Amino acid sequence: MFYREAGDFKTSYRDDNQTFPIRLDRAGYWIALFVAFCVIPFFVNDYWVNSIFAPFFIYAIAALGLNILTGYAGQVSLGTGGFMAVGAYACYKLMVAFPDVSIVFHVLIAGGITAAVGVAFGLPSLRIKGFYLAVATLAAQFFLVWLFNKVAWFYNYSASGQINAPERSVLGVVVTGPNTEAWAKYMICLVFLVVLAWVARNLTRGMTGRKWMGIRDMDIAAEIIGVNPLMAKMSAFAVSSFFVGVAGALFFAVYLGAAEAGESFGITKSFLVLFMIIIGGLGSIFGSFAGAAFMVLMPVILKNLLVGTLGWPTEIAAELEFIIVGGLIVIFLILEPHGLAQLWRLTKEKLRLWPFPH
Amino acid sequence: MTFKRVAAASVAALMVGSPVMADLVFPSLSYRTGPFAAGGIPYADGFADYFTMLNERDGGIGGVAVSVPECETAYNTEKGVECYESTKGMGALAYNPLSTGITYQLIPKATADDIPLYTPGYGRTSAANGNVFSHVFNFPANYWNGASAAINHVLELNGGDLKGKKIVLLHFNGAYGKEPIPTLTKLGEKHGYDLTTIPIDYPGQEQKAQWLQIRREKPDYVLFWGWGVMNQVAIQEAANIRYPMDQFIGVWWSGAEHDVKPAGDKATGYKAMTFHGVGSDYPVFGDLQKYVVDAGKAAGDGSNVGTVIYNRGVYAAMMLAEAAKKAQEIHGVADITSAQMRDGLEQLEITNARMAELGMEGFGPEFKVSCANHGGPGAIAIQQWDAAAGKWSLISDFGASDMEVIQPLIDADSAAYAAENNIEPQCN
Amino acid sequence: MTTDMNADSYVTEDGRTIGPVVMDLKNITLRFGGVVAIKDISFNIREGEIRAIIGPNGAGKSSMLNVISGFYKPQEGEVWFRGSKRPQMKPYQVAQQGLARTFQNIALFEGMTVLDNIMTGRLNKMNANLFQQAIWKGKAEKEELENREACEKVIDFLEIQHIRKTPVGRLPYGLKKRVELARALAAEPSLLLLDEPMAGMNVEEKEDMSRFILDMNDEFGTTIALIEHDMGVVMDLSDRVVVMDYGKKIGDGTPDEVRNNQDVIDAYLGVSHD
Amino acid sequence: MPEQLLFAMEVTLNGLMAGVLYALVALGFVLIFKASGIFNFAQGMLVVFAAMTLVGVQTGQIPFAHLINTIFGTKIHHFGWTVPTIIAIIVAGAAMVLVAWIIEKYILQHLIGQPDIILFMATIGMWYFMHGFAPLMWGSEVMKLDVGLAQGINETIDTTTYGWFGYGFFIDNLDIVAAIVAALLVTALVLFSQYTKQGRALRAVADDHSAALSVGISLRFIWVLVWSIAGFVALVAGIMWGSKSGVQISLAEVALKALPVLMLGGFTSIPGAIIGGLIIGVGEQLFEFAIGPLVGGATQAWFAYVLALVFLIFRPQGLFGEKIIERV
Repeated sequence: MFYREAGDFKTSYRDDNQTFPIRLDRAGYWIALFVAFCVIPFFVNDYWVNSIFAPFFIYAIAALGLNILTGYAGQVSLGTGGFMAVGAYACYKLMVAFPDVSIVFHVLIAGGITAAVGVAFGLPSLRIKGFYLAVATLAAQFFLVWLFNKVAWFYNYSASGQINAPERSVLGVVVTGPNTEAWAKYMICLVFLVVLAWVARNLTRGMTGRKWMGIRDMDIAAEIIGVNPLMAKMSAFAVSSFFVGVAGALFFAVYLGAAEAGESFGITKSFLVLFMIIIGGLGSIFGSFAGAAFMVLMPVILKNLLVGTLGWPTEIAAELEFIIVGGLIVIFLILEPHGLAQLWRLTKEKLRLWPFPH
Repeated sequence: MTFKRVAAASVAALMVGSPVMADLVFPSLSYRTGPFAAGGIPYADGFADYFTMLNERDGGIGGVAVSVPECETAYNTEKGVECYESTKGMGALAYNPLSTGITYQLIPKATADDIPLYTPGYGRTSAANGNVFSHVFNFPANYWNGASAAINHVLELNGGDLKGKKIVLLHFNGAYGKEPIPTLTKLGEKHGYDLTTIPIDYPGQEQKAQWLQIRREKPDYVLFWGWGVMNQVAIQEAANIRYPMDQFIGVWWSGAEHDVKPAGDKATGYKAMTFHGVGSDYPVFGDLQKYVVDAGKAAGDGSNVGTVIYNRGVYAAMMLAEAAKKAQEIHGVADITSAQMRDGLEQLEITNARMAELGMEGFGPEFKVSCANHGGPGAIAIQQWDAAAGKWSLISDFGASDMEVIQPLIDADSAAYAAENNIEPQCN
Repeated sequence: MTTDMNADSYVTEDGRTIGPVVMDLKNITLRFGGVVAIKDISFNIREGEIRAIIGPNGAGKSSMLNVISGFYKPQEGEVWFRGSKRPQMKPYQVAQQGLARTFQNIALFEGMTVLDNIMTGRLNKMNANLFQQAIWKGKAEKEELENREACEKVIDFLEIQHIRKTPVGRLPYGLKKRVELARALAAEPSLLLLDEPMAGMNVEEKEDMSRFILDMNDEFGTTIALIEHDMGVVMDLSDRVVVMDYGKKIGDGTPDEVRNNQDVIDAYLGVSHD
Repeated sequence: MPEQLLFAMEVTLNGLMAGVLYALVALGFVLIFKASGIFNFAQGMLVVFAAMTLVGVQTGQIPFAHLINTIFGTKIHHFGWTVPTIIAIIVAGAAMVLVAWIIEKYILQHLIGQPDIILFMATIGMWYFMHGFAPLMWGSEVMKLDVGLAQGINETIDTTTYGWFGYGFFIDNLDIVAAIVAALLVTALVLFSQYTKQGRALRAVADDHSAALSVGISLRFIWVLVWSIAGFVALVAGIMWGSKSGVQISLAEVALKALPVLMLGGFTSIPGAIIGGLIIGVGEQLFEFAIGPLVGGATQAWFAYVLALVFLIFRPQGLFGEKIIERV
């Protein structure tokens, strides 16, 4: 009744093309942005930022990146962890080598370097398709982690091979290192996320996005109607890896402050991000957010519920967490196979008709 | 409407609800699940049981009860961050993060929050330099002490001469496993042995290539830095190629009962380093049994009491308890803060007399922590496994390690950290 | 202007102008391993005409279309386009030259909306770079709106306004065929290839489709080459017809000429080949 | 004979043996993929669950003891008996059939007709579920698995080769057992699928789902059957791997080693899985032997994937996959 589009007429193609064509959605979007930028920063503390917001924002960036490659362009990747490692180590080397340059540039350049590496490992996608492509990206995953472990130059020859983020600031506000205020950490992650989500939305609604989806839905037909598969696939790998590289850089520099290739960027990370986009919804910006939120928040909520509120022993709670997350995945699938994003869409469609469902 | 209730409960659950307690809080970042659970469970049990015993027997430390909130990390760094943040507000006095990854990322953070980290026998080795790492303590021993102690043991077996001997370091291919390489290389230059390093990648389920190489090269000794399933497989493979077990020496994280038991009788003779006593033949275990296990207050089922890793948990808890006592002494308050706790750790002194009072005579070495030296004496003993008896026994005393070689390495690594992070030396 | 069909350009009975040869296929032979799909076939397509390729099942019609659109590379023969020999090209390069096509088994992008599918037809008209698209300002947005307008014309023309925002996967068969046609048409092709545009349709849908084809040709002057089974439709629609059988050309000419060609009659009536 | 050549031969032989173990894990994937088009991400967890159940039953452990103790404040651990190995294996096998039945009834049946990716997601859910369920049922400690298989160097081969070359080859007895078991298992599977009614039904389903349904084959039965067989294969793999390392949750990681094997051998071919496993096994051992020391070792971490990648660039459909013909 309140959520509807009737009467909301569009008089130009520009209006019709906008991201949230329904007025109420648009309002919700602006309110969410307002709350995120102008309300939450005044209330966050270390716990909320370090346990919830920072990982959620950073994983959302990585999920957006992987969703561009897998959800939009249809190229399966199990190399996300490895590409995040490229971003993290590139960022570390840049931070140490050019301490006077702003960390924002370091993160962006780290993304660019990751994009180049992503393109190199994406080349086999021209010949190998579908699930078999996963092996190319797995090769990237394991090789990159091995490389960062093996070549001491990457971690500046420190005894243990760990990298540590030195203190850096943006506009005079410290954003990395131990003296970062909670709100500063929150804001830098949020700004990167919002800007990148906006970029992802622009790319996926324009011609680039259509080329990617064309390749995904039917690559031969796409080529015959004029999509250059090399350009389309490589641009998908480049953009996706850029996002993932930025996520890796933030993950290391802002969120953890220290990292080691094998432990922080192992194969489990690749699977985790893949699960996020699958559960959230392939080929959906909202799905990337929903999936990241689900995988980051669910364990925290369950832990606090089971251990904090119910007082269960930690190991039983940890095991139940797995059982509940697994069970929820299966239940969601049976209810709505196309991920949380589709579930959300269907709910909205129902809402549009409410209270007159017929 | 049930959904609404669940949602409301979830939101409530997100806000950490535990009240701030007036106890002495020592959070236990444990891992009772995940790939390394077998080692995490007894440690967490020992850590908790010792504090429970203090509460039951002595009414806490200096009259203040101790609470040990447990938080499951599954050996995962990100979960460790969540655990740190969620327990910090409870007034945590010190953290024992029990994972290299979590330690590394907590070092700057805990320092900024003015909460000490206690990382006995793990974490960042160069944190022994208190000048740079003001809030990190890793006494009584670190990995470089371990490497040196192993070489000392080997030296002893060979009458002090290792010229031309072949030594292999078989190690986990990651931060932790690479720690001993610089020390062993330096010691090799000093003593004239050949060092070969053979890495094993996580998880280490498959080590055929590594052991074939060892079989071909016939090293005189194999030193081993492994963790998790890697340990069981390595000991099994060593038995398979019939490598002499008494020439196979693991670090303390590769020397627990569950590491050797799957290999059965063939594991007899396997050696491991340790920085604390083995078995339950100390008076303190009587008290643990009486006040904790028999009273039904044990963290686990009581079956782990006296195992290697359980004892390590007890030892770590004892150190923190002693440091808390010291802090109470220094500052003259019972309800200490984390900053005062740090002072307690820095001025901690463990004497044999005190160990005897604690019912732990001979359980660990005597030492004194100082502002510059947070690493303790680096005294390490060797333990050996007897499968028939099903137990470890110490075959040497807690011997000192070669600080002449180790100290410059510690200074260099900590200096690099200090330079990267603009840290002023704290002790002048 | 003349009505002589052999001239450079002429005017048909219904008043349309047929221009010079656009596409000339010379002695095309295509083999798959040992199987010869197309054997030494030559024919041409002239500007503005509707050219049909017919033949029984397995005659090699679709292969011929795939050769024209660059998907198959013939072992022998030459393809001439607008007076010059076409070098080895990838299919997308052929599309850039102004060829568009539909497919026998609909090849729409099922995960996208009708509008997005049609917009893909205009991908060669849009050249904002990645960065411009990323920030959605200036050229990218301008192009998007201009081309949207062009697509809306095609949508109006094919009467599919109501399904604009519907994901293609949810559409019935007949509409999918029409959307595919819209996508090809949106490219404003200089040569449009239609692979069995009416297969599987009922009479009503066929009539609609025939009307669209004729209107396209008439209103936009689009050159069309089509494959079709329904002889009646083909004879009514096309200006000239090529007949194929077993990979060989057995007839070429106006519908009337072909209808009276003995080889064609044999092929369709199934005279034994001995 | 030069020493290096002897070493290389020994490494190759051991690589073959390691390959058999990889193939055993890959086999479980292939069976399910062939019959239902599902890439079963949870196969590694099936291995863990099967092996844990075997040891738990064998040693008389009480399932969910920890949970029960927590809720009821009891102190129970063991029934106080041990079960003969063979019976424990049968019980564990039966448990895997039960698991297959549960998966079919509560998950797959509700997802019939969904795209492959959805079914793949469902197996991710299963992976999570079992990751919690298996230790909840049997605990997180390392469980010692002993079903009486021989382990350690094979004396006969050692002395024989010593007699021939003056250098005794090392072959692990457990590997020899694994090779024999794998051979028996594959033979049994082939015989089963060729000569039994159910086996023929299985092949029919693998060939064409809807055609098989139309001649009256019950898809539900086939799915339970194939998941049961995959569960049994997982049990065998669990016994082989677990004998070496004890049973613990990280056993699930062996599934990762099966991925390059599958890529190489093709997802649908049983001989592909075997030969793929052997190639990967030999390839990575030889590479580590020859090149490893030059680049710092531990190349097994990535070599299998790079090898599979190189193969795929030349044969995108895998060694035994059907050639992909592109048409429009």
